[in-house]
Amino acid sequence: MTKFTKLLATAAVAVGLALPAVAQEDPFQIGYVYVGPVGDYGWTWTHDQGRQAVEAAYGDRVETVYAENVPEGADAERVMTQMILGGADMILTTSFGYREATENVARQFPDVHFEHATGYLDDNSPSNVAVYSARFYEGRAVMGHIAGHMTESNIVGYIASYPIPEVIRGINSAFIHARQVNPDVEFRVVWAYTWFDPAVEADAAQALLDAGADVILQHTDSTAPMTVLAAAGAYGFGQASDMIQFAPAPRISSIMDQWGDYYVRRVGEAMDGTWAQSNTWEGIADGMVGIGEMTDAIPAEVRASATALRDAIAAGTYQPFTGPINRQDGSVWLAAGETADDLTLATLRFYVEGLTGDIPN
Amino acid sequence: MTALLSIDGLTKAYPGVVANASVSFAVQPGEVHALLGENGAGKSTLVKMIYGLVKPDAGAMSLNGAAYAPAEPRAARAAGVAMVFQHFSLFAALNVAENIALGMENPPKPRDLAQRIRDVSETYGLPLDPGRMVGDLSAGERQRVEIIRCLLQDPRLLIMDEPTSVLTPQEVEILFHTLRKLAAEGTAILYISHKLEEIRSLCDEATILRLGKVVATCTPREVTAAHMAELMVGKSLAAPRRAATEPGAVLLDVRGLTLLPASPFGTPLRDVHLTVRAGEVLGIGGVAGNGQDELLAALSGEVPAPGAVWLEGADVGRIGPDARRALGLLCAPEERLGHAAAPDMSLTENAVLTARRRKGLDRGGFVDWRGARVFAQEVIAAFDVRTPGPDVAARALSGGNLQKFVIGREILQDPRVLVVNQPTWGVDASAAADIRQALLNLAQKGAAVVVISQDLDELLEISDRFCALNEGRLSEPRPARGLSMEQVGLMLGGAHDMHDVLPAEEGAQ
Amino acid sequence: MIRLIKRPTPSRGWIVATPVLAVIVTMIAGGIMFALLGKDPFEAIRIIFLDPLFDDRFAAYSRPQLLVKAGPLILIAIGLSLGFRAGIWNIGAEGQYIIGAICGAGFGLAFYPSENVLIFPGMVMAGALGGWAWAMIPGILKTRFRTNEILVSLLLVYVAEAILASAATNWLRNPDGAGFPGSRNLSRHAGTANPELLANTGMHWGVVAAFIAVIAAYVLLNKHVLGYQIKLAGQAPRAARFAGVNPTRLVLLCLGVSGALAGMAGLFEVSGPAGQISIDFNVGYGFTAIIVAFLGRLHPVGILLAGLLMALTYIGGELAQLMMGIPASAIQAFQGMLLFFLLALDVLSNYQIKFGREAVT
Amino acid sequence: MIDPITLITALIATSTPILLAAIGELVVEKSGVLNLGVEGMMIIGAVCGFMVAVGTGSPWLGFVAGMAGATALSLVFAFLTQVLLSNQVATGLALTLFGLGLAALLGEPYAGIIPPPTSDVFPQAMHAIPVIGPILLSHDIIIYLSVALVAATWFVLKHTRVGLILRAVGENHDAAHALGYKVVRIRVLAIMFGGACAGLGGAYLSLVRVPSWTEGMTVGAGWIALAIVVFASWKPWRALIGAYLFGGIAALQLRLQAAEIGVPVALLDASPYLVTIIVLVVISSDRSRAALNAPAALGRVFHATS
Repeated sequence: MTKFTKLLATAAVAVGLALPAVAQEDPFQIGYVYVGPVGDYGWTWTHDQGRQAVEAAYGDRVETVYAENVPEGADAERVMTQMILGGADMILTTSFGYREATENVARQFPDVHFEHATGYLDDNSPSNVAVYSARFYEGRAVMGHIAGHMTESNIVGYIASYPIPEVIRGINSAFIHARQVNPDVEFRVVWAYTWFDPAVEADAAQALLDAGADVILQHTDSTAPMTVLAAAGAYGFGQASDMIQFAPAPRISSIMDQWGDYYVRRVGEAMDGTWAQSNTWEGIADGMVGIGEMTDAIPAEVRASATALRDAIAAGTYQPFTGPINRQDGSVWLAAGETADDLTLATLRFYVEGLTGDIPN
Repeated sequence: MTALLSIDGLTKAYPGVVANASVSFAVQPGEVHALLGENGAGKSTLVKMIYGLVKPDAGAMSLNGAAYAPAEPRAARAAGVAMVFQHFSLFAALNVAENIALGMENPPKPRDLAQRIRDVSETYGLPLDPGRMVGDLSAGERQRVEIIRCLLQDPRLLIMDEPTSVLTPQEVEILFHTLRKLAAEGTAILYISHKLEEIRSLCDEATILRLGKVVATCTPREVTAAHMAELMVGKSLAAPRRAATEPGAVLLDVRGLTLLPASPFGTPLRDVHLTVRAGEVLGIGGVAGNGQDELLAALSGEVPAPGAVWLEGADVGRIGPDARRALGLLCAPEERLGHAAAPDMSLTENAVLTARRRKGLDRGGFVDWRGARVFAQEVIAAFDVRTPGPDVAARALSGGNLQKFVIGREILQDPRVLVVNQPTWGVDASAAADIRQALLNLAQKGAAVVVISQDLDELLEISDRFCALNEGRLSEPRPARGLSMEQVGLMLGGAHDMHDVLPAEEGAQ
Repeated sequence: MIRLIKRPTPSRGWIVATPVLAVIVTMIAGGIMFALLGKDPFEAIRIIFLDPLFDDRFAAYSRPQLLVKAGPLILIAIGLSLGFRAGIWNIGAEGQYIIGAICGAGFGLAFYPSENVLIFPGMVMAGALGGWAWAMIPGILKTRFRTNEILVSLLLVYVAEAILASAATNWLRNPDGAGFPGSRNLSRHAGTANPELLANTGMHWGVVAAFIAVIAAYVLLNKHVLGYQIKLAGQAPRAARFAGVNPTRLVLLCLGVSGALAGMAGLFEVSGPAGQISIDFNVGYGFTAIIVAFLGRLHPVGILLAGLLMALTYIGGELAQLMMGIPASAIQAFQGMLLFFLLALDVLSNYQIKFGREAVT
Repeated sequence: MIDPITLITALIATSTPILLAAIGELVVEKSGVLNLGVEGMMIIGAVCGFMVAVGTGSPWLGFVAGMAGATALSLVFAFLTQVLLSNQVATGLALTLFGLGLAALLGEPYAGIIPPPTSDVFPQAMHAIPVIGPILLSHDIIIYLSVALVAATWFVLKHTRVGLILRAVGENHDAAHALGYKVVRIRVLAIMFGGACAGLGGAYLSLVRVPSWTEGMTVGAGWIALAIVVFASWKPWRALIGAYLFGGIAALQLRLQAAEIGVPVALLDASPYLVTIIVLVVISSDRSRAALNAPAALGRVFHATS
């Protein structure tokens, strides 16, 4: 079943041999595996901010290394192994596509802690792997709320990457909350089939504008749509980071990935021996999802209601997926007052009622 | 009178060869001066130095009494030296006017240039449409492009490198008219050739080169061709001979071969019929570009010709080259490097190229390299191919030696029918004689031999019957013995599109 | 002035010496680049070229990993080299690699959860067939309509990527994968796994296939009529036709073989090191293999060595990232330099270099 | 449902970086050289343009710097292939690899910055003119320049001596050499022109189209440019049509998605490539002309023996 079974022994010997030579005050070493470049100003950049937060928090007690642009698959496995052979005590893999590689390597090195972002655990997952992700849909609910208010054409555009639960969840959440404040609002979704391609994303934004949208949400990583919006005088939202350079217009707010607190916490637990396998899904309440500055372009009362929505979510008094919500085909999904459980949300693959397009099949 | 061009002690060496060793001679204004020599005698290197393409290692030139050392062709042209190349330096995908403009320093506007081309071509009897794509022109027409390109520059010295090899006898006459007219106007002409009768009729003086050295000078009209040949070759040559044989059964029968060209610039074949009997040599004459390559490709099987090619009573038109070889139909194309042989492959590898089936050089799909090497050595020995051995790349051989290897490779396979295109092109005289003799010997042993050539003397010397290929049509064959050059010329289509200039009777076909 | 004089035959001495010289020159130039980046050039060069082979901590793991990384490159490059020798330009091996992986994985998953021992060989066949079929598209378009095969094979890469995304998010998606994109893990299921053949090495059937391909290509090119015809067609197309080589058949054969080998490489990766079909499963092997093929001078043994050298720079480059914080982009530029020098110095084997004006010899 | 005017307006902007790179490569290939390093030169142009535009505050200097940077990179290719006679295919691929790496390295400090804006040529009011306004008058100068460049390239290649010499060199380098033309020098100049065009296309991407710098931002545009050249049968105006067709389908498929018509997205996503292949098949099955346009010496190594 497992590969590298005997490598385990070899590596253990190697580590064992290396140990006596290592000084007592050996810093705790953490390896980050990034799917993109740290300079992408998006997904990978936010994780690297988290890495820097760890360094700031623990100073000399930790040492971090990272590898960027690591392809998913065999290369990731090798990078992780080399990190561990080089002395890493904890590995963080920051893309869903590293799941198989992370679990494979984790089996070889049971003493090393692994944290895998946006993944999931199943019966076979080794006990030294934890997964974590953010409830981005909470942030999308706030964005949807603002978008519903701000649109004058009643058409909101949405640049989506791939038809996966994470993205579908975001579309649903944004749509539900846009409809809540604007019963006439419609969404137009364009699938870019890429996480990152500035030119395609810009084209998609333009296509949505031409289709009548005046507010656009994006679930892709580049800043290119923002520029198109700026030229057209339309509104958009920052993705992953605050995209401060695009304020005041077209950026009217943003959804921010904030991993620092989580990383600091988990590294601390690993260092003092309290680390345990976990499946973390945190949102606005824990600060993993941040809502960026709401700019003056948003009317004060909308800012207030959006802030209230954010605070309600943070306080746990409101769950964005609370019934009554029907599926796109009209069948009942959540009865009045019922909230969606995490498993349903994690595997969501349908649109809610009111969304008009099809999920690519 | 000072010489127009005087050359003094020019020397040029390449690794392993001395191309020119202290060559000196002079050309007077208005003189047609022949530069005579075998292939490899150093003629081409010499004119390249005059034209600024190659720098001499030693020696000096002067033009009109002033020192002349062109750094590049541009400088040569500026000084009034123009050159018509043996292998035309033309661009197939460009039109006539564009090709001509490329050879001029300051070409006039396109419209003016077109008019000047028409003017010059009329003045000198060389009709040419400036708008036509050069790739669509016949070889003779291409040469006119080169000549007109030179004439437009009003050259004082015109260099012509083997200009008649692509012309019909009538076209040669017209060219000579043009050249004499130019000479009368004071232009000097440096005329390179190894065709002695032409030189005797055209040239005022001749300088003869052998192995890079000037071995003699003469006035061609005052000496015999045989004398010049001896000076050129350094020995006397025997004419090929064979015992008379009675032709046997028909081996190759081509029936109504019609073929569209494979390339955009090719010539279509139109209803070609021919039969060749055992023991017979059929000569096919014609100016380059009249369908020779296409005919060879159809016979070799490179291009399928269903129902049109019959070998010993069987239709072989559909099968490929390898299968035709197995049945005994062998071919040797004109282009040695790149068609008959792969330049970068060794002679052993090139032996496998055509001899694999008949010589059994593969077993179960695997090449028998030892056997191939033995066969290559056989060819080398039997045909006196000068080479260090069978492991040498084909491109390292001289043209003549490679041609001997190619012809030998086919002959040693005992063909029933052998088709050769230009068997002695660019081959020195003694090697050419050997090749011709080998072809005759093959026929004598009972094979049918088809020789396609532009060298009419050669065809009349070795053929039993002669026919002409003209714009893709093949004339009725005639017995070769007793045919006059005039008759042959008419069979070749006379002077292509020049009937208005030099009216010739139609009807040879 | 530099003048080049073509050698009558390539110099055997220089053929061996140029790669060594190129590596040394690259070390110098790359060292300068690393120094400009503020890194210790000697350490960087040592880490890239020597540590994967000799360092106590890494070598035991990295050495076999060289083969794992080089395996698909070599396998694809061998196929491409046949076509390149014959003057047939398949630039789209990446697409054939993807389609091969999808077909092979699809075949294996169709029988899930059977563990029949015949499934894996069937997957290899299906992968080869998939790659073959994908390469036949440019092949048939070229032979039927004379369409440029460079262009078609390249454009088909993008089409294959769209199919891959669709497969990973839809029809090959793991039904037990909680809706996440990606197929079932092939490497962890006995019926579909491309197993590790030698313990501790990570060596799988793909590496074996690469070696078989090297040997087979060597025999084909040097002993077999077909190999002779391929070389002939590339060096002298007219002579090849004269020798009886059918150009249509040769085009289809060369494209087919390279496609099948690329497809097989894809299958071996997806069922072994990568483990599953995912959206970004392809990592550019198909393009890198083109470089490997040329670096190896289209010679099977050369390709073997070139593939290993490329793999070394990848693995050593990762180590340099981890241990010295050299950015991934610097490693990429360094690889580019290595290629430049290898290509530039190649001139020494085919030409004599003379300085100064023409001189009599 | 889909507004043709906005579609056309959008496709022009979408296509311009590809068009610029393609027209440069067209000239390179006309001279008989195959440079597969367009992607690398584009991204170097993107980063150099961005750095200088941000540093000086002038997008115009940025465009110039983009051209200069990519030209410098193209000289590496020129030196390797024309002086050291290296294999053009492999050298081009290496150029792409090197360019991508070097650009990422140079651009590292520039992530997340907005470059100075590039102004439109005509005042905003004129954009409002129906039909003509958005399609013809709403663009920045580089777009007009790109069309002018196509026209100029066509004119130069077809009607000038420089163009004639360039075509001659690409057609038959030995004959051109025999006539005394400096084959290597002409090709190096053509390669530099190709580099400058690719660099301008890249700078347009990072300064206008996106505009910001991110590693790997060309994402295959250079490859598409190469495809466009073959598609265009080496004719400048056809390159314009090809680039606009490709950009047009890319823009159209996104609009079809936005209009929620029921075509599978994966198919739409692949449609620009599929349509290009289909059109190409139709063009190339015309037997007579296709072979004539390809420069006969394309990709062949020139080595003067005399």
